[in-house]
Amino acid sequence: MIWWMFFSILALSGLMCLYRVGAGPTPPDRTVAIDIFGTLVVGFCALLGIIEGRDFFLNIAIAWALLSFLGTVALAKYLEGRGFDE
Amino acid sequence: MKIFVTYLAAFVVWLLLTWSLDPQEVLAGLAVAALSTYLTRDILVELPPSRPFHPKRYIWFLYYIPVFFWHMLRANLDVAYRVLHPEVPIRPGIVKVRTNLKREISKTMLANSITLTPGTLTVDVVGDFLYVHWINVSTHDPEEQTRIIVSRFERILKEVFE
Amino acid sequence: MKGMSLIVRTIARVVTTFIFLYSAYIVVYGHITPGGGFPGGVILALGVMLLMLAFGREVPLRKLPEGRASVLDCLGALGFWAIALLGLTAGYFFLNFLGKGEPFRLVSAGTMPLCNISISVKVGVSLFAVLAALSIYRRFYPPGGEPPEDMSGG
Amino acid sequence: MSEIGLVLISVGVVFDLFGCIGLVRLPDIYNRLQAATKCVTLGTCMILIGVAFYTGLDAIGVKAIICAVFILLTSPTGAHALARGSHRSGVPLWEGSVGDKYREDKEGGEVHEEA
Repeated sequence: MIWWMFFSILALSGLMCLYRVGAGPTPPDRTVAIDIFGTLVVGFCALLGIIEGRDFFLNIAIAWALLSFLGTVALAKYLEGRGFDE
Repeated sequence: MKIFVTYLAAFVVWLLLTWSLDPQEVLAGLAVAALSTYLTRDILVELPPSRPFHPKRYIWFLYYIPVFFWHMLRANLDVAYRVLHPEVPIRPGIVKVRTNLKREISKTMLANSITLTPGTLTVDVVGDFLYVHWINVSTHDPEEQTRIIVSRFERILKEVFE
Repeated sequence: MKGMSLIVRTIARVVTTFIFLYSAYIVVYGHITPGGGFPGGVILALGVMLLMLAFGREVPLRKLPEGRASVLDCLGALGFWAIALLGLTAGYFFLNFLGKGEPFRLVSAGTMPLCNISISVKVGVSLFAVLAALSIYRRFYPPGGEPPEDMSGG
Repeated sequence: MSEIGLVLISVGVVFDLFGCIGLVRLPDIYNRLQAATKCVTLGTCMILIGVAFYTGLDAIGVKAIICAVFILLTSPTGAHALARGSHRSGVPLWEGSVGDKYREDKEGGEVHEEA
């Protein structure tokens, strides 16, 4: 029961992020929302790991955190108006 | 020396990831940690210039953790208050503060600590100056701003990393 | 100066070793847990990508120049093919000719870990080559000429 | 132990929700970045530490702690990179802001292209 409550609150937060992705007036707004969404998914995976009792959900969580960080850094560099390697 | 420290850290992280002391896995960990340290050997962080293994550093670091979490909790309650208040009480602005820290790693940790503590977000680091976005600018005096924003962590980080 | 700000560079210095370690973990445990050669190779390439974003392309290319990258790429593919072919000596193509070992230990499942390792080398180095090519050939000019009218540089 | 874990997870989930409310309600990119980064970082770290308390020190708990440390290191860095990038790409501050020292220094030539 309490797990359903956690999951629904997290899903509500995710919906708010998606609202910001859709409505954000500038590109950085959308990027922030995607970054935050990635961090929420990490929490989601950790809770799934408890419920299922398997540790590979935490592997997914670490990989997702890494991917979210890299995506944010790459988009930030793009926003600065510079190329991939300069 | 820094290569050895990184190797040790990588091996410890491997042991934590696998969470078993089976000899096969320990041997694989020795090899894998050596490989990943070898791949990044020329970009590692330098150790502190004087006496890197002095126990005082670690005691200060253990003191840093609860202080950091306390400020982080305060930051979250502050954000919750500002967000749930019906008319969103903010007075944002970007201010310029000065730091005495010299090494790259200590400036980085200071900037990250500032980002996670009440009402502040580091925008850029240029030389000795940090540009900080402050959600509630309460004073326009640079000295006062520096005292409020930086001095929470500067002393501790100076003891830990320099 | 190339690369990003001081904070991103320092965090990249701290984190990259552990990204490589994590990719090796995903590969080596590929036959026991989900994961395996392909995800491990992709995470390896992500570590290289973090280096490229934070320091510019010279730092990873100094570690692994383009020529050696293509050699390593071919070696990965060749290793996978050789493991498959060695199965022929005992019976048929892709036969798992090594001992199966005890389940859920690191050295088990015969040739699967070796296949995973060679796939990860192949995938990681291929993606590294893709990233290097994207960063080197960002502008395309026809040989010996000015950029044409309809292609205004990058 | 598992009760402490549940309490930590509940607090973390609520902080996540506050962060996302801030993402929706606050007026400009920098304020949204502040609220969202602080709240969601601490919220997710509390969820992960709560998971570690709930299961005890086994494979799940230790990986959760590693993940928490990784998020604590990288999340503020991403926020900083994003703030710098959006300031350099010319996104203005909210009109109720009280001064922008960074833009003044950039126009005055004190801040150059990366030092």
